[in-house]
Order: sequence, then C-alpha cells, then structure tokens
Amino acid sequence: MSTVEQRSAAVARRREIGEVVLAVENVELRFGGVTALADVSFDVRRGEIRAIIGPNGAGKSSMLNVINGFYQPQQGTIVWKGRRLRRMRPHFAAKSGIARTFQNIALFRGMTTLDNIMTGRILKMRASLLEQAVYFGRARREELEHRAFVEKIIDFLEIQHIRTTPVGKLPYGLQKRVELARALAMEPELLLLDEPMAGMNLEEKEDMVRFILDVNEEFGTTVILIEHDMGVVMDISDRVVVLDHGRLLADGTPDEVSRDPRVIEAYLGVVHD
Amino acid sequence: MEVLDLVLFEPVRGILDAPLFFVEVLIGGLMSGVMYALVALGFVLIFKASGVFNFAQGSMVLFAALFFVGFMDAGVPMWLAFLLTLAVMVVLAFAVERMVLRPLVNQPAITLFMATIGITFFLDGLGQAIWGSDVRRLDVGIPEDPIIVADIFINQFDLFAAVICGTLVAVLALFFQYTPTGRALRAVADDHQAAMSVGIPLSTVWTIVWVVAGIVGLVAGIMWGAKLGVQFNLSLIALKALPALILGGLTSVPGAIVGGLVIGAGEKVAEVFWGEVLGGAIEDWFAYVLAMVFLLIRPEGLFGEKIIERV
Amino acid sequence: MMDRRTGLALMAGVVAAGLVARAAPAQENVQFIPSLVYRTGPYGPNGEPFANGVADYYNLINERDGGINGIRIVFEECDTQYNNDKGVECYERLKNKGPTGAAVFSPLSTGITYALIERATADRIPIFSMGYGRSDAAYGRVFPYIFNPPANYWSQATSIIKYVAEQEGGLDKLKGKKIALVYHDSAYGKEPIPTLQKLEGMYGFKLSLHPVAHPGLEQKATWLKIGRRVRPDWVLMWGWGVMNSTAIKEAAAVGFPMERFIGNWWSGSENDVKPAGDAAIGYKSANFHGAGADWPVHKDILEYVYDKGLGAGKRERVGEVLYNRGVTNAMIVVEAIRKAQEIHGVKPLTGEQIRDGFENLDLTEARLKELGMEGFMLPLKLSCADHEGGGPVYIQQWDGQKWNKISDWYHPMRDVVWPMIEESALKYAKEKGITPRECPQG
Amino acid sequence: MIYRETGQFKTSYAADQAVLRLREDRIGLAVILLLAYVAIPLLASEYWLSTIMLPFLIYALAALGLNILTGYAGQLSLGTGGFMATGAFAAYKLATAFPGLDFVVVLILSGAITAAVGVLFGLPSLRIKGFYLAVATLAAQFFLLWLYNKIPWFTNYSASGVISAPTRTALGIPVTGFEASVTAKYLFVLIVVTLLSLAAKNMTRLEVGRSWMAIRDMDIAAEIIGIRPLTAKLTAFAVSSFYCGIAGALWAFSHTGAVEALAFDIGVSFRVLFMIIIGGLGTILGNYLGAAFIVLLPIFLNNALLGLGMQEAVAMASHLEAMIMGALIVFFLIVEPHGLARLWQIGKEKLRKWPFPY
Repeated sequence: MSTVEQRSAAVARRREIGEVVLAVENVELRFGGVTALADVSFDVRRGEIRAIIGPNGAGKSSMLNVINGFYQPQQGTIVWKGRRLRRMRPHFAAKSGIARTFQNIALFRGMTTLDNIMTGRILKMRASLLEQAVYFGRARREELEHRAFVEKIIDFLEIQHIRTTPVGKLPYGLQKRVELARALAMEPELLLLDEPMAGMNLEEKEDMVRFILDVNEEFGTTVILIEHDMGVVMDISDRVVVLDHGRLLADGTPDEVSRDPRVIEAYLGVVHD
Repeated sequence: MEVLDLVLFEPVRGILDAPLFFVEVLIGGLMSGVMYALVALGFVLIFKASGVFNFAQGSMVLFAALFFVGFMDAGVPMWLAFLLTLAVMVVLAFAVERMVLRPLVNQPAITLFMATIGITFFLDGLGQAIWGSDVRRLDVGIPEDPIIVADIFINQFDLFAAVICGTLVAVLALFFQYTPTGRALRAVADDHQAAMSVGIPLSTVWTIVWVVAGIVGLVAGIMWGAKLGVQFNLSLIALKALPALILGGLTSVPGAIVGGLVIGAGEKVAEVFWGEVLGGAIEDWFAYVLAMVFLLIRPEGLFGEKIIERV
Repeated sequence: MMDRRTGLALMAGVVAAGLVARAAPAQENVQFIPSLVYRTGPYGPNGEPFANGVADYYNLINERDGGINGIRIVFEECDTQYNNDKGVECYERLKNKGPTGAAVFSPLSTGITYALIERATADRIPIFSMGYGRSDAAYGRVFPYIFNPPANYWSQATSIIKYVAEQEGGLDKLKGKKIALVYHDSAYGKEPIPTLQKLEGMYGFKLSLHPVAHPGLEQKATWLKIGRRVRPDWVLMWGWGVMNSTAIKEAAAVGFPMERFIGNWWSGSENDVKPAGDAAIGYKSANFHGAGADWPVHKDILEYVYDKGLGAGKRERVGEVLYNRGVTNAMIVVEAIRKAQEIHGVKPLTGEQIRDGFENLDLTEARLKELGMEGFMLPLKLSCADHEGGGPVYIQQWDGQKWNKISDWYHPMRDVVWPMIEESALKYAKEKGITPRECPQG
Repeated sequence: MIYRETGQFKTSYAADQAVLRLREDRIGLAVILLLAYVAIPLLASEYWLSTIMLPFLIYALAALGLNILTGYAGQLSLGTGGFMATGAFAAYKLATAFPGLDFVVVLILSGAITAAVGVLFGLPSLRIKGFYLAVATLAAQFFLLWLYNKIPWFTNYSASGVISAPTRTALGIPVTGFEASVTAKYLFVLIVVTLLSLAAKNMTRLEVGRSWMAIRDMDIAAEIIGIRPLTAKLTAFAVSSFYCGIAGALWAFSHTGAVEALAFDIGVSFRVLFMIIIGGLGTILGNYLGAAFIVLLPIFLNNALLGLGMQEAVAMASHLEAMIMGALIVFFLIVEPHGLARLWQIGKEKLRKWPFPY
C-alpha cells in the first residue's frame, strides 16, 4: 500500500470519529527537580489516531505513562470515558480498556508467543485457582474460548508460525508484532503505541502501518501513537500533539502542525538540520 | 496489654536501668559486627566486579584457614604460612576462573550462583580430605583477656579484629583507588561493556577479584579460626554475614561494614534485652528481621545502587 | 572441559557401581554390628574419636579373643554427618546385613535416636543410645528396644546438682544460689530443663536458662548477660561441638571463673577445651567413664590393635575422652552380646535375642576388672523395666594438658528422676496407643 | 525419527491444549506411572522404598512448591525449610487434636495453614526484590524454626521438642506411624505427589501461571496489562507454601516419623533451592530430576565409593562424595546452564531428528 493510498484511507475514516473519550488537563509531572511534563492539556476523540511527536526528552513516553497510570502526575486531571480522575492506576486503566506497547519491548521473554498474547486475556478470566488446578469446568471452558480469540489475533497479525516460540528468541520486528498482539488481546478501546516502528526496516514498517490502520478501522480502536518517522505520522494520524521539553508546543491536524512556525523552529527544524 | 508492655517496654526499662551495661552490649555487638563484615567483604568484592553471588565465600574462609593452620602445625613460621596460603588462594582463583567461570561466561546470574554452590561442595570436601576434620587450635598471638575502661568491659580480641578489619578495608580502598589494576576493577564494576572496550580482558578481572576475595577470606579465616578453632563450622559463618551483606547493599564495601555493625549491635541488644521476654536464642532471626525492616524502607540496601524502574 | 559424552558415561558408571557395589560376599559365623558415626559435617571433630574408639575395641575383641566367644565381629561404619535423614538412610542400609541382621544400633545423635525409635522397635533391633537420646526411654515397659545406660540426661542433671551442693556445703545451702544453664537450643539441649526446674523447686536455687542457637558460633550476647548481669554462682552447660569451645572462650572473656563452669558429659572432651587454649584451664565437666590411656584396656588396644597397624586413628589420641566413650559404648555392646549368648547360645544372634542380653546385662566390679576397666566405670545392671541403670558420674577438670578426676562418683537422685521417667513414658505410650508390657520384678 | 510429531494433527484447541501433546510423551508417562505404581512397590526392597523413594518424592514435592515461587513467579525464597516445618507442626497439632480426622484432611488443612503463613512472609516481596528478597524469606526460615522450637504448645509440651507422628489413616488405611506398612506410605505419598504435580502443571499453564511468569519476566509490563502484582505474588507464595507445607507434613508423618524443628533447618532450604536450579527453573519435570540429583546421587556415590573398597575410610569417602557432587554440579551447568530439564528437552529434539544429524 502506498503512502498516498494510506492517506486517502485516513481521510475516508474521518467521518467515524466521535466524541472526546480522553482528555488530559493541565498535567504536571516532576521527578525530583526535573520537570518532565508541565501544564499539558489535549484531548482524544473516539476512533481517531492521535500522534504525539517531539524531540528526545520531550516527555512523550512520560505522557503515555501518565495516561495508563504508571506515573502519577503531581498536578492535573485525566478525563477518561467521562470520569474525572485525579490519577490513573495501571490496573484500572487496563480494566477500563487502555492497552499499550512499549518503546523498548516489554514482552515476557521466558514465555511463548501464544502465552504472551494469552496474558492479554487475563482480565477477562474468572476461573478460580482451584478450578484451574483441576482444569475443569469454567477454567477449561474459558481457556478454550480465549484461545480461540487469541488465535484470531494471531491470524490477523500473521504470526501463526511462531506460536510456540519463546519470544526471547524472536527477531526484533516480530517481537514488536507480538507486543501489539498482546495489547490487542485485551480488546482495548484506547491503544497506546510507543514508537511501534522504531528500528524496523521499510517492509516491516509498512506491515505495522497496515496493522495499525486495520485495527483502527476494523475494531474502531482509538490510537495514541508516538512515532519519530514524520512521514508515517503525517500520513496516518488525524491530529498531532507536539511536545517540547515537557510543554505543549502545538496541537492540530498534521497539516496545521507542520505549518506551525514554532514547531518548525523547535522540532522540524532540528530534525532537518 | 500486659503482653505488649512486656515485649515493648520492659526491655527498654531494662536498658534505662543499666545504661552502662547497655553500652557494653552495644560495643560487644559492634565488635561482632566487624567480624561479620570481614566475611561480608569477600561477597561484596565478587558481586560488585562480576555480578556473581558467591555462595562459596564461607567455604573459602574455611579452606584458607585449613591451609593456614595446616602449615603452621607443620612448623612453618606464621608469615610464611600466610604467604603459602596466599599462593594456594591464588591458584584457587585461577582454577575457578579457568574451569568454572570461563565456560559459563554470559550465563544468567542464577546459573553462576549455582556454580558457586558446586565450588562450595568441592572446597568443603577437598579442604577436609587434605587436612582432616579435627578441630585445630589456631594461636596467632592475639591477647584475649578483657580490659575494663571506665567500668565498661571490652574484649581485647574484638579490638584487634576491628583494627585488622579497618586495615584491610584501608588497604582495599588504596588498592582500588591508586593501582592500575584496582582502577580497572572499578571500571568493570561500573560498566562491563565499557571496561572491555578499553581493553581489560574479563577473565583477568575475574581472576584478580577472586584472588582478592581469597585474601579477604584468608584474613577472615584467620580471625574466625583464632576465635573458634579451625573446623568445618567456619564455613557456616557465611550465614551470619548474610544479613549484614544484604542490609549493606551487596555492592558496597562501606555498606558491608556498616551492615555488619548494624546487624551485630542490633542482634546483641535484642538477644540481651529482648531475649528474656521472648525466650532467648532470638539473635539469628532477629538479624534477618532487622535487615528486612531496613530493606522495607530502602529496598536496595543502605548503600546499594538505586533501582530505577523505567519502561 | 570434559567431553559431554565422557561425562555422562562416567555418571552412568558411578550410578551403576553404586547399585551393584553392596553385593559383598556374606560370611556365616560372624556377628554384624553396624556403626553409625559422623567423621564429617559440623560435629565431625567429635564423631571422629568416638568412632575410632568403637572400631578399636571391636578390633581388639577380634584380634585378642578371636571374637565374642569365637564369634567374630564384623562391623561397618556409615557416616551420618549428624544429619537425621542420612542417619535413617544408614539404618535402613545396614539393618539387614550380616547373617542375622544388625545386632544393635548406636545412633550417636539425639535427633537420629528419635527418628529410629519406632523403626527399630518394629524391626526388633535394639537401640543403644549411651548417655543421649530420649531420657524416658529408660522405662523399659514402654520402650522394649531402647536402652540408654549408664545414665540419661535427667539423672546426670541431678548428679551434677549433687556435686554443686557438695561444693556449697550441702543441699540445704543451695537455697538462694543462682545457677545458669547454657544449652544447645535443640531436643538434646532442652532435655535437662524439667529436671532442673523440679530441683529448683525442691532446693530453692534460682535457675536461669540461656539457649544458644545451633551451631553456636556466636555467644557474645549470652555471656555478656551471664557474666555481667545475671552473675550466677554456677553455670551448667548442655552443649555440643563448636558451641562448647566458644562458650568457654566467651566465659573467660567476661571473666567468669572456670571452676564454677560445669559441662555435661558431651561438653567435656579435648575438642572442647583445646581450641580455647589457656582460657579453658580449670573448666569442669561430668563424665561417666575414665579419661586417659593408662587403663589396662588401653594397653591391650595399643598392643593388639595399634602395634598390628589396625588402629582406626592416631596412636597419640588413644585415651581422649570421646575415644574412651567410644570404647565404653563398644564394650557395653560386646558384653550385652556375650550375655545374650549365655541365654540363646554361642552363635550369631538376632537383634531381638541381643535385646535379652541388654535386659540382663550385669556389669559387676569383677567383670569390669577382667575387662581391664576397674575404676574406669562403675558397675551397671539393667533389667526389663530399667533400661538405664541410673549410673553415677564424676566431675573432671581440665588442667591445660589433660582431664583429671577431681571428685567422687555421684549417684543420681533416682527418687526424683524415676517418677518423671515413668510419667513421661506413660504419656508417650498413651499418645501412641502402646500398652506397657509386664516385667518380672516390676 | 523415533520421537516425532509429524502425522499427529490436532483438530481442536482442546486437543492442542492437552498436557502431553505427543503420543510418545503419553506412552512415556504411562510407563513411568506404571513403574512407580506397580513395579517399584512389587520389586523394590524396603530400603529402596523407605530411604530412597520416600525422601525423593517428598523433596520433589517441596521442590515443586519452591519452583512455583522461584521458577515461575521469580521470587527467590530461602524459607522452604521454615514452611515445611510449618506444615509438619500444623499436621501434628491437627492429628493429635482431632485423632479421628482423615489424614488427607489433615494434609489439606496443614497445607492451607502453611499457605497463610507463606502469604504473611510474602508481603515484603511487594517492595523487596531479587537477592534482597532472600532476606525476608530467611527471616521466615529462622523465625519459624525458632517459634516451633520455643513454644511448647506446638510440640504438645514434649520436653525435648520432638514431635512423634501418630498412626493416622487415609480412607481407612493406615498411612503414617509405625503401624503403616512402608508400601502403604510409599503409595500414599506417590498419590499425593502425582495429584499435586498434575495440579501444578495445570496452574502453571493457565491464567494464574501466566500471571506468575509475567510478573517474573517483567513486573511493570505485567502490571500494565492488568495483572495485580500483589495478587500474583501472594498467590504464588500461597500455592508454593501449600506445597511445601504438605511436603513437610509428609516428611514428618510418612518418612522420618519423628522430627524436631531443627530437622527443617536452613540446610533443607538450600538443598531444595539447589534442586530447582539444577533441575531447571520454571519446569515441572526439573523438580524430579533435581531431587534425584541432590537426594539420590550422594547415596549412590557413597555406596559406590564404599563398594570400591573405601570401607576403612568412611571420612575420606564422604569428602570425595562432596567433591564429586561439586564437580558434577559445575559440569552439568557447563553442559546445560538451564538445568537438567532442558537437557532432557534437547535430548528429545535430537530424538526427533534421529538418525539424521539435523
């Protein structure tokens, strides 16, 4: 799929974008004396692909960590599906439909691909310890149901051949894909992707772009994406947030942002130097 | 309520009633702590330089002491016995590096830990196969009668041990600070990759650090051997050093010393003043509980490298 | 590095050898006596001289007398390392050896004794735990296969208190005196406590208890407390192994007088005092047999065993306290077998038959003299009901070179101890659903 | 190509989800079970049953418990001995307080009590990690032993602190104490170990096992996909302690018959840890291989050395035994750093290709 086609696909989807599902308001995050995020606010609408860009150390990953509750901001609120939260908790985030992938792959290296993806279903399993110990009744039923679901994701992401391989042994590109599979297994409403294409070759990148667009389209999943490849960002995202030194520099459509003089100065200018 | 009073306040009243005695116990405990630190030091050196938790450190203490006392019993003068044992420990370090560590390079920490357990079995067997399992008296001429300063009772042997331990730490510090080898070791401890890129072969580093740990083991073996007699039980003192080591933070030489002091003082005070209400012989578990309480406050130990969690 | 295949082949070879190795040819007219020892492990230094004493005495019987009335002794050691599991394994390994199975087991560990009591009773093999193990096993009606002569820990505690009382000028002078007990915090070390508490009630001394955690490398706190706070008139010790020498050193370090420090018979060997050096001079301990190598029996051992190059240990260590204890243990075993031969005939006997020998054992003064042990220990008589004999102990003192007998023999307060034994044994019987058997003289 | 999966097609996820997916594996297990349940009780001597098979099985069970905690959930523990002691003393108190209680119930209850104790000492694991966590479990080890040694109530006021296991029955058959036959004890322990192994296999391949492994491999990521570290770690402590508790109870009741607290000292904790590392962390099979290595090998070595004419030098034989053990540990780690179970797996891979080199 060429970038032109992707772009037209993105334009076509814009109609499905709905109400604001997540809003970050005046978030401030400090580590000791270092301010990672200062007074950052933006919102995300249901069904859109939202990109966060910015130079290294701009606070992009910290922003994702705040959204899924791994970091607790000192100030600010998060509005998630209409609930105002002073702070998010990782477990609550996961339970209420936020999944993510990591910049440096965070898979469970000692487990197989299948097991890794199955962990994405853990929140949906109800069988008690005792039922699992005897593999009977609910435990057996659930395991088979979720296995069937996970197999669908495996088919979708085309990773059937590595089903029983321990992920530690997989090449980088496939690991990234397994990580996405694990996130998808959670059937998230909001998917946080932290540089999903970093370190990939062109072919792998194109595959990944296709997967992200398909996910967004087929499941209606809202996506927040951190990405350095400006071409990809401009092509697939609906709106872009630009961070610099922990501050919000710009917020708008790719076109608006790329024309913003401050962005050109602080970010794009640097990149193209 | 009565139980609470008995456990919480009665011992404190005991301390307040006899402040002088408390000071005696405290000093005694600190001195014991020095002896623990002596053993813990060996662990720290190897862990810091190679990330290996050396289970065999206790056995190295016994092994060194067996050779030292064996040479002395054979009529060798003390300085020569010391040098001969030193030679044995150097040979041991080379053998360990060549036959155990080198084939296992790049293996996970738990595998190397297990390998040191294999070394433990081997050394315990070998040392006793050569020297037998009798108790051997080791007299290195340290005076043992107590001295009384301002009505406070102090054990001379302990004072000696403290001086020797202090000297050892000072020598180690100088070695690490001012010799090229020492600096190389520190470089490795900071960053394996970087150190190798400056051209320090890892195998050399490992050999050296095992030699140094062997020397520390020898000194610990002599001190503990003089205290208890040289026998199989010397290898068990590792268990007394363990809480001090963990409390200190595994990678820090000052940590091992401070950890030893805290554990030594803590367990003696607990045994003397709390032992009675709790039924006695509490010092073993108390040392671990004390270490645990410290770790709950600082999970990386007193002087350990801070664990930073990031994703 | 060894080739992978060579290593595995070697492994397989070793394991295979382990499986077939024990098929040694069986001799017919011999008595098999297993010997559970520990020459290694934390208490190896103490196990070693004991094991040598046992081995040397059996060899003496074979070499000098050609066996027990012509029945040669075949004995085999198994190293338990003072470890209960290994002890049980050794027991099972050796119990069916020889033409008639194991004659008797001496586990040489209170823990192993406990683990073997039921097994041996079921297998009908006597357990001879000489001066250790389960004290109430003295009650033969409940423990038909367990023997703990010449005295158990409870008896010993009363004997030591008798000695202390004599030093103070009589039992009535004990009132108000402070006695501290330093003990190995285990089944073994806790044995004397009920007895001492009972005596405390009777004589009005004040007992304080000071447990030391196994293995006892660290006792500074204990001794600071004893030496600087409690300041007792006497300290008694139930220790074993490294705990003993450490205690002596720490006691000296706090300036406690050695003359008032009395160990039990497991805390009074050369291994306990020598590592402590001069600090140990004056230290006392209980003993139930002679020390030194000047007894006639030792002359025979040196002549018939060591001169022939059959000695188990070093010649100069013959006569150490624990060595002599090994000799005593072996001697009682041999005499019990001899007595059993009187009853069941001169032939290899089963454990059950040898049990009868123990129950009818009567070591008279005359017999001890024949054995070259006159004055080495006092006469001992066991019966169906009494498996202990209530033997006396004396107090010995270390002078820096050797142990010297410094007191008379003290017989235990049987009137105090026996009711305790009976009560405890009957409680055990009830728990286990054992009906005490009847004994001829009650 | 003796061992192969070609031609064995799975037509449902249920079949693919089976514990043993290959026919050869199923046959292999059937042979082993047949040996364990039929051949060994019929053919083995009392010595074999009571001093080789019993401790081997019980140690394997304890290793299973520790492996759940350390191998699967990644929480290093040196408290195994303390937890085993808890099981033993709990079983003793229950068996003597309620003499009519079936021993199976006693076992389950003592396992549950140990699980509760394990959870208590597992709490620090939420903050303390890695080698540092060893200190918390060592605190459990030393404290629990001290407690059972010190409080006379635990030993029913026995003067020496030794507990002696009474005869108790399971479904009417005596399985403990001296009235029970060795074969009955062996079969009972075997059944317990078989069932608990199966349960462990199930748990480790289902949700709970995956959350343990997730916590082990990367606790932060696990948290972010919705696993609660608290629940996962504490369940691991609970299940692990349950297994160790039952192992301890069996040790006291089915094996030695009489124990004091010291029988479960730190040496036991270390031995079980050696087993799981040598056998293979995070495997079920590894527990058996590790237990065999650590329990059986010294016995064979000792027998072999004595058989090779070392009867006169028992001490030397013991020293040599220690040296050979040590050398073998290092040797096996060099051959396969991930434990004997992995070695077995590699062997199977080879068989799959045999007689072709690749």
